[in-house]
Amino acid sequence: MSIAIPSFKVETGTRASSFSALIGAAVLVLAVAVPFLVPRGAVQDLFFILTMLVLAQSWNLLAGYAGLISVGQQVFVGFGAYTMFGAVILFGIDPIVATLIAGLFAALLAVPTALFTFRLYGPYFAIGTWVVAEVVRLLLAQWKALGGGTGTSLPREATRDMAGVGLLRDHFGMKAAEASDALTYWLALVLAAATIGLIYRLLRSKQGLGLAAVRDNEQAARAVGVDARRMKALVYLTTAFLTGLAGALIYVQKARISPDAAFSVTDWTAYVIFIVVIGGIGTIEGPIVGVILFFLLQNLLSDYGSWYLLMLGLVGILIMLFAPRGLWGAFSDRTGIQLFPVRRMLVGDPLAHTPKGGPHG
Amino acid sequence: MSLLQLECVSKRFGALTVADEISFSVGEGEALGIIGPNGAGKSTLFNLITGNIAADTGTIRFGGADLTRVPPMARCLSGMGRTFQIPQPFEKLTVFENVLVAGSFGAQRSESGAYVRCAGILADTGLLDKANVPAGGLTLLQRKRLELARALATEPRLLLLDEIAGGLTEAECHALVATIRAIHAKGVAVIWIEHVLHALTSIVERLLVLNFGRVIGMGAPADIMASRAVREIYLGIEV
Amino acid sequence: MTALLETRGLKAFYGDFQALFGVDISVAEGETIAIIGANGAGKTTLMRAISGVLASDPDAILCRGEPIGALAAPDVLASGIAMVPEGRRLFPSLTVEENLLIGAYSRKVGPTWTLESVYELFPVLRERRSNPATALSGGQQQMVAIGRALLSNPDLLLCDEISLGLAPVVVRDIYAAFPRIRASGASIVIVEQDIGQALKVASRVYCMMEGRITLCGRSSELNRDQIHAAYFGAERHGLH
Amino acid sequence: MGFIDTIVQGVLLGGLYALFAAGLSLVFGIMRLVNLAHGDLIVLAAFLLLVLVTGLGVHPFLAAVVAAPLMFGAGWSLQYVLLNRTLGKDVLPPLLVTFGLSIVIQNSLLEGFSADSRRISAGVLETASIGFGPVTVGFMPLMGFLSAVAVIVGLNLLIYRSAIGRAFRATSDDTVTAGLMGIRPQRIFAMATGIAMVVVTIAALYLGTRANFDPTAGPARLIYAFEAVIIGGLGSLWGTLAGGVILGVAQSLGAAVNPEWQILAGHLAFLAVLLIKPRGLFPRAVD
Amino acid sequence: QDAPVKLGYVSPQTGPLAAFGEADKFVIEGFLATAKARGANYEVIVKDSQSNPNRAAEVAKELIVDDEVNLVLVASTPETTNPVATTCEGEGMPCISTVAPWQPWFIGQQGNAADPASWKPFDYAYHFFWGLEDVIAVFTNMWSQVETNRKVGGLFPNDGDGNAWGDETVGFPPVLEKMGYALSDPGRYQNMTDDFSAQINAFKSGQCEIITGVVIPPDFTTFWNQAKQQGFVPKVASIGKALLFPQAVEALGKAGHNLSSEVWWSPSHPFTSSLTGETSAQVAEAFTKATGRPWTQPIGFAHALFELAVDALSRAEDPADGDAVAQAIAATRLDTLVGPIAWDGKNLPPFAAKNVAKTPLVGGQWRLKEDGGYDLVITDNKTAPNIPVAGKMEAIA
Ligand SMILES: Nc1ncnc2c1ncn2[C@@H]1O[C@H](COP(=O)(O)OP(=O)(O)OP(=O)(O)O)[C@@H](O)[C@H]1O
Ligand SMILES: Nc1ncnc2c1ncn2[C@@H]1O[C@H](COP(=O)(O)OP(=O)(O)OP(=O)(O)O)[C@@H](O)[C@H]1O
Ligand SMILES: CC(C)C[C@H](N)C(=O)O
Ligand SMILES: [Mg+2]
Ligand SMILES: [Mg+2]
Repeated sequence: MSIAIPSFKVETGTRASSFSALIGAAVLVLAVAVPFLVPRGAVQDLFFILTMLVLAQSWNLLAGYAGLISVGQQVFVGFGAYTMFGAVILFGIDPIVATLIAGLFAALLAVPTALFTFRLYGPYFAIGTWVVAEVVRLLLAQWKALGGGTGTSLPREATRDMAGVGLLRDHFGMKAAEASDALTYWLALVLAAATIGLIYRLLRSKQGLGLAAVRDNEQAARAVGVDARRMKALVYLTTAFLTGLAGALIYVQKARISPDAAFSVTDWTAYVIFIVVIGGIGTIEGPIVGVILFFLLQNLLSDYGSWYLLMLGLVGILIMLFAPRGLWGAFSDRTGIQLFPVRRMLVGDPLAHTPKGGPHG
Repeated sequence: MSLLQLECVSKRFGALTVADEISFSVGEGEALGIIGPNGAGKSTLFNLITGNIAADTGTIRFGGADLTRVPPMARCLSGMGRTFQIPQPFEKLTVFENVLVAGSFGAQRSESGAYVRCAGILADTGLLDKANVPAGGLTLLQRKRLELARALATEPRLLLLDEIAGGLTEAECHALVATIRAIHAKGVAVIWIEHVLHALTSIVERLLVLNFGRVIGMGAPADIMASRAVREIYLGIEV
Repeated sequence: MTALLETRGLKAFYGDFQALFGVDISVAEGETIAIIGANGAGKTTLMRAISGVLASDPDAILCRGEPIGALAAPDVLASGIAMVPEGRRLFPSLTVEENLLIGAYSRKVGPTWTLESVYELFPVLRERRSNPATALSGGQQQMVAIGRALLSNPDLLLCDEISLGLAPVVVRDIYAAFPRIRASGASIVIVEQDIGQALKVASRVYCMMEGRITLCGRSSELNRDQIHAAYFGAERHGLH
Repeated sequence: MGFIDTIVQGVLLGGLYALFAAGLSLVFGIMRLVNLAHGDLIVLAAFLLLVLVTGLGVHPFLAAVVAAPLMFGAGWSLQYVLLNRTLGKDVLPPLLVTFGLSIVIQNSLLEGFSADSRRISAGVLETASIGFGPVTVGFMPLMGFLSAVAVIVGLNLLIYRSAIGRAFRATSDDTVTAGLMGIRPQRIFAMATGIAMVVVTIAALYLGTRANFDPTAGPARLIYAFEAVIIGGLGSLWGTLAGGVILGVAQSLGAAVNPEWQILAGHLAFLAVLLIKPRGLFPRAVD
Repeated sequence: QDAPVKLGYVSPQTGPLAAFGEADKFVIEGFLATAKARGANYEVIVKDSQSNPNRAAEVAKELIVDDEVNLVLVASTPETTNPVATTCEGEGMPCISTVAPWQPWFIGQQGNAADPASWKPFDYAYHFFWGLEDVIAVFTNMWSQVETNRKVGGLFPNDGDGNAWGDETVGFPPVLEKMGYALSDPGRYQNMTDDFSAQINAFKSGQCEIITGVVIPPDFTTFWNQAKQQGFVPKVASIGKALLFPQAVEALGKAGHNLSSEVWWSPSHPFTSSLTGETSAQVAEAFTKATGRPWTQPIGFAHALFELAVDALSRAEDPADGDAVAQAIAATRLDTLVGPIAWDGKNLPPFAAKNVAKTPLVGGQWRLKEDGGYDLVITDNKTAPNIPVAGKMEAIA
């Protein structure tokens, strides 16, 4: 009965993707040079974009690929940031090293929270994660050494003497504040690039395939031997780590922390969800598009105070109603273009035609 | 020794008993057919065997081990492959990827190590020309074939098929029977729920009849089909 | 005379998938017809299209000559067409009586059918009136589903596979209620897998295959071979 | 005595939380809609009351009577025009749209009323109290609790004893079949949100007279409301009242130990309930 | 014409602390008019902290990075002053700050507040106001005028002020204990809380006849109403922050009578402006005339901020050089509307000597007027005898 198996191979790249790899490399090179080219305000803006992008990619990995809709990601931002502050203020550790420690601590925190929240489903999970974040916030608000409810600031020396700042000051004649902006910006750039790289690699691996299966249909995934629980836990820990790193980095740059700000559900989860969903959930491109739109809106409208947020809310509602798969989703559906293809294409002799494919997920 | 053995397995949904002290066994390489009216509990029985539904009472043994409390994933890895009556494709993945998930996770291979087998299975199940199409775009018939392809890709010792022949043309049905016969011939045990009786009886050695969650008959197909109960309850033919 | 219900070249789609390819049927006032066909032939789809659950062309469905194809389900009900859906679809969080009363939610004037008369038709339901609907046996649930549809006082009752999964004796009970329903003035369309049963209650039969009508005729004039051919395609084997 | 007083004050506070939560519970129970703007809608209603009280010079209770139909209309239209379009299998669209709505409401209020904190003056009732043996109970908190019970009883009567309530439950079970029965799900949903907004108005009355509110006070209320709903089990109204009371008592017990523990204790009670019963105290059979 | 000298100004103009920012517009308009009359070219960029410390830090950064101001002025509560001062310090931007007791300002900005050995002075941030030692003295002086059981209930929130006022070493507890008062302090609560039952309960069972604390204005209304509801009425209530403003007291209806508060500026303060030469009474009158509202305490301090800014910038070698401006500030010797100001370390511990300058403090009580309005009557001046008293302390009925 067996039909002779045709000669074939499996491909994941597309022409657009090799093109985008080139563009990506160029953008990266340009991005590295940014602190020398633009004023400080712009560097800070770009820093903001990059860190939001990391948060958005992480949440997207969690919700878009593992189906875990968390509204409590601020817990990792806040915990990471507080870990960093604690390490710097109480132990005199360099902020950059402290940021790495913060990532690890955030991942550690994810273990007990996962034990609890993974018992919950759907809306229970979402609210459960939020409450966990509130609990951690309230506990940290009791930590008087770090300013309790009011919060505290990073000692001036900490950011001023941060590894590398002196170097920049001496070689490029930057002021200390300028140098630390440039430094945090580069770190954010590395983190964003690494996050996208890591997620892209994960998605192209066997684990990524399993993850996509779990998201599409958990029951069927289990039935074909995918360990859905382990898969989700892996993703949850990874996002906690990335989110914690980003959180710590954000607060190295802000240099001031308070529980309300560090655990803000609006800033670190709601806006992030907004970015992901507007850009297109379940794609790597989506959060990138989303964060750029978010930033543009912010810059266009930031002089209008609350009008800006009002517009943001309206744009979110409109996009959800008229392009429920997000801007990138709508674009990709129409053109078939994907910059980060993860689809395994079976190509070979009997399969001369390449069907048009939507984005992965 | 029997490959799969159920002892007094029961399951209730509230007041509804969907499996009522079911006991039977399937030997290594055997083929068993299951028939019964709609809602008799056939699909539920599959879900009990594969662990998608936990049994209230009774034990389920597979390959000598007690799997009653083991999750579906582990049952798959120990050699059970199943299809869902209502197909459950991974809609956003392509057909090839759907099979690849089963072929790499279920069969415990590396991803690239599963490519050849998975492509072969697509060819066998007539899905090769749809390999790169997202599974969400398949028709019902194609979805059912994909169910079969995915189950096969896990390299099962026991294949559980839930109504895969409905709606096929004569020629398609023949091809399907040939495929299943070939799998069976390789020593894979098969349990097949099917309303298309001529297809079913051309393969299975025994038939089990379910009604209201209870086993009301078990034996050679010819005997079962001739029995009064089956003619009355199932075939709706006046006797 | 215009038919009570008529479909003309009715097509139906699930997304890109076409399930009906130009179906023409008609039901006269007071008539009972049956629709038979294999699994997946499109019977349920036809019922869903008529009752307004699936969208179709405005002019593809006519009720007393009026186009109703574009109407939503509640408006179709308002024009006198009620459905007993496949699989009963009772409301699990409502009791038996509440399920019945839901049928009267937007009833037409002139209550031919009341809670009382439904209980008379299916006395067993009166005893179980305050049970959750899902606690009933399949046959009893089917009675609730029929009673629920009747309480809207329909001119046309669509019954999709009402004997599905029921023991023969229960099926007999349910079909025994048909003369009473007809006597109330309603026309009936039944979708039935059991050909014997279908031929017994209906005056005319349509047979469907793969989204098309393949056979149509008076029950008394059709023979088994014709039906088998229409059912499975000419080259197929029948069941025995 | 201190202990009894603590419990009594906690129960009364719980009544307020139950009021916050009742509308959310209703909306979730009927259409599985997780409304992230619920807290902001309460605050919006409080501002509406404030405007009526200061503009017309009427008593807050009277203002609530005027505001309730306005809020009903707002809720009805909101659901009919906007939220109905987001309902479906996917949980994200309603989540995102209601979040967007929350931002829109908050910032419109900021534009209109600035970030200042406000309060609705209930005149002498504000400080009026009633003595029950050793405990003295404020009139307004007591009214708040009684209103919560009345709202829950009323909603239960509506849902379990009326034709529209049957339609609510039927639609909630199965919209397609409900449509076959002549029910228009879109309107039923709009009606449900309208009713929820009436409850929101009552909640706003007690929120605004008890303490201060400002345009950004919504999310903090939202989390209590969610907790109350989830402790009770999604869709169970009595459960929601129980959830509110558990939350209120936990908070006041926590505060009695140390005010730092007030809010934390409520959250911990919530987590403890979910740890033991992941689907709340009175879950319903099908979700 | 030269480019204008740019002053950044941050204060809470909206939010729960909005009352503090109420006079800003009046003061700034007055300042710009005066400056213009004198031929000086000043631009004031005003930012609203919305009573939110994080927003305060953000707007400070905007002032420095985007607006490139020459000097940052900041006022009202540690929630506003601290983030702004810290940001300026980090950016090397001179900053003058006020309307926050100096302990929460200075200690609150230290990385590790618990470890005095680690505290460091600032290079760019300068503050003028009174300290906890002053308010404690004022409050206890007022209490000693009334017959009480010396049992005190404390309301200290978990914020910059609350943590400092309630602190076991620098705050109220040690001093009150030494003076023979029994303090019942249930613990730090969150601002904007809905429920004060626990505190009321604790005060009842502690039989407190005196209430003190540092409460944001909206919270005190909630507390006081709930206290009434639950039948708790102390003889004295001396509350920081919340009772500075007539609106807050009026919001309590008749229940505001005889509540007491610290007074850091009033029309009867015997000082004059170095900018305009007006007396305190004249400034207060001008405010009421311009806005139709009663005078409030922040008017004087907001005004003094601009006096100091002009003084320092005119003495600085180069107003665009942060270090030069900071140096000029440090060297200030100026008689302002709120009293003489010099960063000379007088009456201060050594660690705060460089960055803090103190102003005088007295105590007052709100008295219900015939027309339903309230007057703030100075009832104790032991701490600053040059400021006249206008009445004696009375117990709350
Ligand atoms: N999760 C569930 N909860 C409640 N009832 C269920 C559940 N799953 C199945 N049932 C009920 O159990 C009964 C048996 O269902 P099952 O799907 O096993 O029937 P079946 O024999 O496979 O029928 P068919 O031939 O139509 O596929 C039906 O009445 C069904 O409604
Ligand atoms: N929701 C749906 N989405 C996509 N395809 C559907 C859907 N429902 C039915 N179909 C397809 O439409 C075709 C007709 O189905 P329909 O349910 O009308 O058949 P039927 O004649 O009622 O069959 P049965 O006897 O099984 O009830 C089938 O091929 C079926 O797979
Ligand atoms: C602004 C305030 C913090 C100043 C001080 N607490 C006072 O009551 O006056
Ligand atoms: Mg089945
Ligand atoms: Mg059907």
